[in-house]
Parts: sequence; structure tokens; C-alpha cells
Amino acid sequence: MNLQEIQSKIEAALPGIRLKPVRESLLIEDAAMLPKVAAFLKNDPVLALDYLSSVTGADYLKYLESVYHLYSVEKKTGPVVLRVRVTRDSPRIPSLVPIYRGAEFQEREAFDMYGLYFENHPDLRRIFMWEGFEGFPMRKDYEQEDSEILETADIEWLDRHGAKVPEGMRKKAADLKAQGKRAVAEKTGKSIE
Amino acid sequence: MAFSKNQSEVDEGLKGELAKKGVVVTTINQLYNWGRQSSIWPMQFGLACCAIEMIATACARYDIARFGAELFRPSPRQSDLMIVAGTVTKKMAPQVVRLYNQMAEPKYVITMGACSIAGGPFIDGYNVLRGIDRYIPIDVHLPGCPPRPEALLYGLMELQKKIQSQEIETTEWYQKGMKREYPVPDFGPHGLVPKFNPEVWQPRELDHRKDKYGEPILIGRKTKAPDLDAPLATPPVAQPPKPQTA
Amino acid sequence: MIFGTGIIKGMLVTLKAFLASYFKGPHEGGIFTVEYPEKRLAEKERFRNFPFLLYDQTPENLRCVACDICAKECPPKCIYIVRDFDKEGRPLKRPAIFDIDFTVCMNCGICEEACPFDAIFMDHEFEIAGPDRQNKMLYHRDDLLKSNEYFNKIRPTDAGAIDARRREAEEKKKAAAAQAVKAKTTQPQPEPPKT
Amino acid sequence: MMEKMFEVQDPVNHDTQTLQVNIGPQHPSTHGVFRMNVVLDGETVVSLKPVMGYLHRNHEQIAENISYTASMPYTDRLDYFNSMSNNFAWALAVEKLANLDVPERAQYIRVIMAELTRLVNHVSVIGFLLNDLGAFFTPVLYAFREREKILDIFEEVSGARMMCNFLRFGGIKRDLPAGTLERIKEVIQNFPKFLDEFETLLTKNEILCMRCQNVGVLPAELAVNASITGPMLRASGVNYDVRKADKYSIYDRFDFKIPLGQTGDVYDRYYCRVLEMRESLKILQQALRDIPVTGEIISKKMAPFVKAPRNFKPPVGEAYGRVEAPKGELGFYVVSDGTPQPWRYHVRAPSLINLTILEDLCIGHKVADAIVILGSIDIVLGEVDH
Repeated sequence: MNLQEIQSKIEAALPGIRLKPVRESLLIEDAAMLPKVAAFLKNDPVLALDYLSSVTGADYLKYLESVYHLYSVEKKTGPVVLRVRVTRDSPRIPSLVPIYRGAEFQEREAFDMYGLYFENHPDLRRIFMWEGFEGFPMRKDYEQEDSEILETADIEWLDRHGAKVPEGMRKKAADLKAQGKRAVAEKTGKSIE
Repeated sequence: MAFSKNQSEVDEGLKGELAKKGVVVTTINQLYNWGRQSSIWPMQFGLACCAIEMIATACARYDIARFGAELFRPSPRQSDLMIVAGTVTKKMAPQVVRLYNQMAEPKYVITMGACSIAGGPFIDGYNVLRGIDRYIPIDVHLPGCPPRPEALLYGLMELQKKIQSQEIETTEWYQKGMKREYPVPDFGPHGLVPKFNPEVWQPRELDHRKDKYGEPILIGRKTKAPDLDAPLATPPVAQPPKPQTA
Repeated sequence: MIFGTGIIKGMLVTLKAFLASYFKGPHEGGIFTVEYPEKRLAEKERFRNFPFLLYDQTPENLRCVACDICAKECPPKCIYIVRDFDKEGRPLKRPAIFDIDFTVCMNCGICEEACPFDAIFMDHEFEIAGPDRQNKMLYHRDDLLKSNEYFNKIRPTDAGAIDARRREAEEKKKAAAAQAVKAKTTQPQPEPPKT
Repeated sequence: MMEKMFEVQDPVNHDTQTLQVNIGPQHPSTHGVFRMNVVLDGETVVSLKPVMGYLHRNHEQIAENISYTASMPYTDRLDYFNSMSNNFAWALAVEKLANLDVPERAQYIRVIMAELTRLVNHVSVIGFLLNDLGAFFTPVLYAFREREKILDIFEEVSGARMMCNFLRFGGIKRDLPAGTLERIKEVIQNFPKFLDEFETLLTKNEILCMRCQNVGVLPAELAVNASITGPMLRASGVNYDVRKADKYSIYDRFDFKIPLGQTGDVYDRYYCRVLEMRESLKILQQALRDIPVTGEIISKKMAPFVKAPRNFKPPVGEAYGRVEAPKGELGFYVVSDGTPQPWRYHVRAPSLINLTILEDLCIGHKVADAIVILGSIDIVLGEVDH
């Protein structure tokens, strides 16, 4: 069954849904409809897409995206690719965990890396980074720390533990604090291209 | 032969030592070092890829037991040597430092593989610690990605050489007020706090990589997202590269 | 109900392996250990550890022309190259600085693959270890230099093929040059028409 | 007085407290740096929360900043037992993206290497599983002896024991050296003998049976719903193998079966792996029989990029390539924006997703069984945390 047939099938079953083919995938324009579409595809006797292979977050600068690859274990067909787009300001996507258990860790991963907030997820915590980590490191605008310049927090910590800190480092940290900046890693050299 | 030359050098040193300290101390030193160097118990502690090579070293073909180091202890309290085999991430680093602190004296550390020495190929990651020597002192660095099992044995032999050169009177663990426990870093909002312990490690003066590329690789941060919605044009044929001018 | 036959059978396997270690060869179930510092495994020709720079005959005559291709292709970017200049400030076809950070290198062999001048190859040397990583593990140009004979020794097949190819190219070049000289002397070339 | 002292309380309504135990991240049985946050009632597992990320090496971030070929050695380090199958999946994804074809001989070499990898992986996994069961190190010694023999072949072919970095888009890096095929044949000939020995050592061992049978039973419906793949899915009796379902590369040319389990317990997972090794050997024999003697090893389209991988710019688009890696379905999702670096690079790591049901499997079992169940899932932390 090709993409167009699947699209018309979904549109027939779920009236009011807006789908748009993007390359080899179907873009669901209203993110809230995602679980309905997934449940339909899973329970449909012809398609029987019972296996969610991959959940991927992605950052396209203007919007964030979540991509789902569905296969059928029963019919050995696939993939049917679904995608949902959300704005950076309110990245809320309904979770697929109630329908596919396999989405659990992958959605947590997308939350950790891209800050996609999956509603109704049973246990949405950071999966790879620690609790208390700020920012979403895989977003294209994430700024990494400079690992060789100490900041005031580091100096205070070292003082607390009685470690000697060279004066130069102290001064640099104080300067940074006066400027109200973080020690962010920058591209100092020329581009490699 | 390099070996026989080494021997004679040791003998020269030994003569001088004998003249200074007398027979008893020197003999005890030798006995003490011999005992320690031929029963190094490593900690059973693998982090990543290099750990598999470490296991391979312990297995039949390379057989680390020939060096008296086959007893991999799961507990840091019973081990003499920590082989940091694999990438130390920022999330794991406090645990590694804590394990080091828990080890009983005398304790040694081998960093196995590029990752644990300096971050290795993953040096630019946001969660990768650029070398465990930022927090604890290292005795032998062993580069490679991953080093062959033979290379690990070579590293162990290097460590044995180091042990041989130690003396009871000057070893760190018998000194008064010697600090051999290092503070465990905390998790901060962007990385570990502190980023390094300046008592153990300080930034290298000459760092080509940093000079040339800046800190992370981030080869030109991209500002233009691909437009997958655009109708599929005829796929552009991948352009062959320009011929090299030799 | 346990009779323990499975356990006894398993024990017999270990007993067999123990006895076989006295009689059989390493690949038939005998002793498999290679006693490393004294004995070594036969080196595989394609084994790659760290890169080295190749020179022909003398160390001044190194093949690297400081084109910076390997530095750009290197996945973890551990190679740093600065081109050499002569006294008048003209760029020379050799590196002034060629540093490889062994603490970052991932032994992938892409530099060797990408080099268009057959100048950088992967070495078999793995006995590198030491207490100082800041200075000793940053290998400079002179530490990296190895001769073509060494390369022929460790990797005869590859080295032979590369040498043959280079010789052929050189002969072609020479022949072409000779031809050009001959053509020049015998028949002056007409000037190309200007457009 | 004495009677009072020895009065036994009602065993059912025993007033006990639960105990929270952290297993890991440094623990010999967690296969690396993995933490299990276990709540115990006596010795019975009440809840178990896996905590990962201790080996999160930012694989995806790094790959989005380097060229496509330069990602190849990084994929080696995902699942460091099976570098060849990781290469294979990444190569397939990019080949789909850039629409490349692969020459015949290269296809065969790829399949041979992928199947050898499966042998390496399964044999080591069984060794480690037995380690977790308490048969400390003996099975590992046997397993690693065989593994070394196959690693010798990898080293001969690619130059490295573990991090092969051997496949390239549209083919392979170099042709096989002379005489390698004979050595592979020799290894394959001797492998069944070793497998028989290994099975005598283990398969009918009463301790193994008692510890593994009916422990950690995974029902088929849950397995499919939780996206479990690989030997673990097949041990639950679901007939799904990407090699058969997708028929990628040239797997449709070989005659092999998919071993299936019945109950889906730890023992079935163990035995499925043994049988899979035997099937792999079949594939290897057929591949070695049919491999063309000479031929191209890289497609003509990619030939200009061999010396300059950085100039390789696939057209704008997306692709998802997946293979049946020894641990399960390994997929790479890649979005190209027409520059030398991918815009998005995502790994569908089988180890990570197979861990989803760890809690379900462990609840109600003893804490010692939890270790065994984890061992039978077959995780590699490099892949779990990418």
C-alpha cells in the first residue's frame, strides 16, 4: 500500500484530520491527533502497524519535529513514517506510550535532547543527562561550556574543599562574573571548510 | 641488548644506594617492591570499549595472570590498581573519583585508551570529561583506541617499573599529612563543578586543537535548516571533487 | 529431580580441555596463550595503530607536502599542520609543524586513506605508555618520521604496490619530460592562437 | 520464656520494610556503567528503575558535525562488540539517502563480516550470561578463545580487532587480503565443534536450567508492543527478523531459518542465540561458496570520494536504514541538508529499547535473577547510551 492510499484511508477513518505528505512520510498538522492516527494504524487489520521502530526528535530551527517509523511485525511490511511539528515555545506532543510501550525510552531521549514535552508519558525524566542539567544539548542553539576556564562556582567549590587555585584563574572567573557571562566554548579558530 | 643495559643501570644505582643507606633498607625496599609489583590486583571496573580489551587481556590468549594481576576485584577496597578503561563521562566522573578515594593505599591508576586520557575521539562532547587526570593523579597513560591487549600488558609492565623505583621512606602513603583523597566533583547546570582540580591538572599551554578549531569541533554552526517539504526536484548528482594538484 | 549428569558432562569438558592443553596445538584446543613480552603474535599486515610520516632515503626528503587534507579529514581532528616557508616567505612543500595528538587519535586510518601523496601511514607500534600525557603524547614531526624501508618491512604488500606505482608515475613523468625536451629541440611548437 | 523467644510471627502478615538498593554504576554484573535502582521486599524485586547515561558520549552530536565517512569509525564505538554490523547499518542508511548501489563482491564480504560479528557477539554474550549466573569466568574463557580467532580475521581484513571501520558507502574499504577466505573457512569449519563443546558444557547443565527456565518470561504481545527486537523477540516466539522482513543487501539469496523460542524465558534467549549461531554458520558457508572471485569493491559513484570523503554531499532528504544487528534491529535515521555533514543523525539502538521491559521482567523475581535477566537482554552500554 503506498503513501497516498494510506493517507486517504486515514482521512476516511478520522474525519477532520489534516495530513500532508512530506517526502516519504505523513505530516500530521495537528499534533494532538497523533495518538488517534497511531491507534488507527495499529488496529487496522490491513495495515496492522504493531511495531514502533524509532522515535526521533529533530531541530529544524523554526520548529521542532518528532518522527515515528512504524512497521508491521505481523505482515512484515513498512515503514510508514509519521511526523509531527511543534513550535519551540510550546513543544507539547501527546505521548505514544499508551499505544506503543516501545516509545517509552525513546520519548524520554527526545525530551532529554530536544526538550520535546510528551504529554501523558508515565515517567518523563531526563534519561542520559543528570537531573539539574540545564538546556537541551542536541538543539542547534545549545552552547557548550568551556571546560578549561574556571567559573566562580568552581572557585567557591575549590575553596570550600581547601584546594589551591592559581591567581590567574581566580581573576578570569571574577572577570566573567563581572560581565555576567558563562564560560562558553567558542569557535575561536577559522572554520575548517 | 636494551635489557642488559637497563640491568647495569639499576646496578649502578643500587651501588650508590648501598653506599648511602646500607644493606638492610635496600633489601627491604627490594623485597617490598617485588611483592607489590608481582601481585597488583586490578579493580573489576570497565567503562566502555576498552573494558572488553581488558577482559580479553584477562582471558586465555594474553593471560594477565602471568603478571600476578589476574585477580580482578569488584570492590575498590581490595584492589591496588584502577584501570580506567573507557570514556569517562561527566555523569560518571564523580563515581570514578569516589572509587579512587575508596581504594586502599598503595593505589595506582592506569588510564587505558584515548578517551580516559583526554576524552579521545569524543573530546568535543558536552557530556565527556576530557581526561580523568583532571581530578585524580594518573601513573601510566596508555594511548590507543582501544589499545591492544598486549599494549595493556606493556602498560602494566611500565607500572611495575614505576613500583620498582619507589622507596619505603619516600612513598606517599607513609608520609604525614599527605593528601591522597581528592574531592568528588558535583553536578552543575552545564557540567561538573569544578571543571578541574588545579592541584592535579592545569590547562596545557600549547593546545593546537583549541587554537585551530575552537573548543568544540562544531564545524560552522548551521543556520539553514533543510526544507523537506519542498517538492522533490531531480536529485542533484553528487559532484566529484576537484582533481588534486600535486 | 536432579541427577547431575549435565554438570558431570560439563566437568568432563573442562577436564578434556585441561588434558588437551598438554598435547594439542593452540588452535586444536591446546594452550592458547601467547607469552607476550617474550613471544609475540604474528603481526597482521593491515594492523593499524598510530600514524607515522614516511620519508624516502633521508629524513629531509619526506613525502608530506603539508596539504592539510588529513587534518581536515581526521574525524576527531587530532592532526595539526603548519606549512614551512623559505627565507623569502614563499611556501614550501613540506610541513614546519606536524603534530599528532595521540591522546585524541582514534586509530581509524582515514588519514592514510585520504592522503593523496602516500605520505602518512598507520604504524604497528603499540608499545606506547608513559606517565606524562601533556607533552609526551603529543608527537611532533621528527618523532613521527619513519623510513620507507621500515614501511616495507612492516607492510610489504602495500609498500610494494605503492612503490611500484610511484616508480611508474615517475618514469612516466620522466618520459614525458624527455618527450617534451625532444619535441622542443626537434620542432618548435607553434604558439597557441590567442582568443 | 524460651517459647516466647522463638515464637514465629505469622509468615504472611510479616511486617517488613522495603529496602532500596542501587546496583551500579560500578558493579561487576551490570555489563558496564549501568545503574539499577531496585526496591526489594526481602529479596524479591518490587520495583526496578534503570538509570543510564553513564556512557553518554554524545555520538549524535559529534556525528552531526563531521562528514558522513568520518562518522563510520564512530559507529564502531556504539556497540563495541559488533563494529561491522554497525558499519553496515550506517552504510545502508546513507546508501538509501544517496541512492547508491553496491557491487556484488562487496555485498558478499559485507554479509560474511556481519555474520562473523554475530558469532562474536553471541558467543561473548553467552559467556557473560554465565558469568552473571555465577559460573565465574570459565565459560568466558572458552568464549573468548573462539572470539579471538574471529578477531584475528577482522584484524587481518580491516586492521583492527574491535574497531574495524571497514565498510564504506557503496562498498567496502579494501578488498580482502590473499588467503583470508581460506582462513575464514577454517574458522567456520572448527566453529561447530566448539559450539558442540560449549553446549555440552552448558545446555543441559541442571544449574543453568534451574536458574534460567521460567525466569523473566516475556510474552509475545508485550514484546512486540514494547518494540523488542533481536534474539529476545524471537525467543518469545515472534517470527520477525529484519534479514527476512527487509531482505536488505543479499540476504534473500541465502537459505536460513529463524530459530524461535517457546516460552520467552532466559533459557530460551540463551538457546535462541546458540541456534542463531548455527544458522549464521549456514549463511557463511553459502556466502563463501558463492562469493565472486574478483570484482569491484566500491560502487563507481563513490569512487571519486574514496580519497576525499569530505566532498561527499548526499542530496537533501531523509533515510532510515536498519539491519538485524546481533542485539536487535539497529537503525540509523539520517537527514541530509546537502552539506558534507548530516543535519540530523539518530541511532535506533536496540540495547536501549530492549531495556524498556526490564522492570516488567524482574518484578516478583529475586534480586539474583534480576542480574541474570539483565544479562540475557544482552546490552552494551555504548549503544544504550550512545
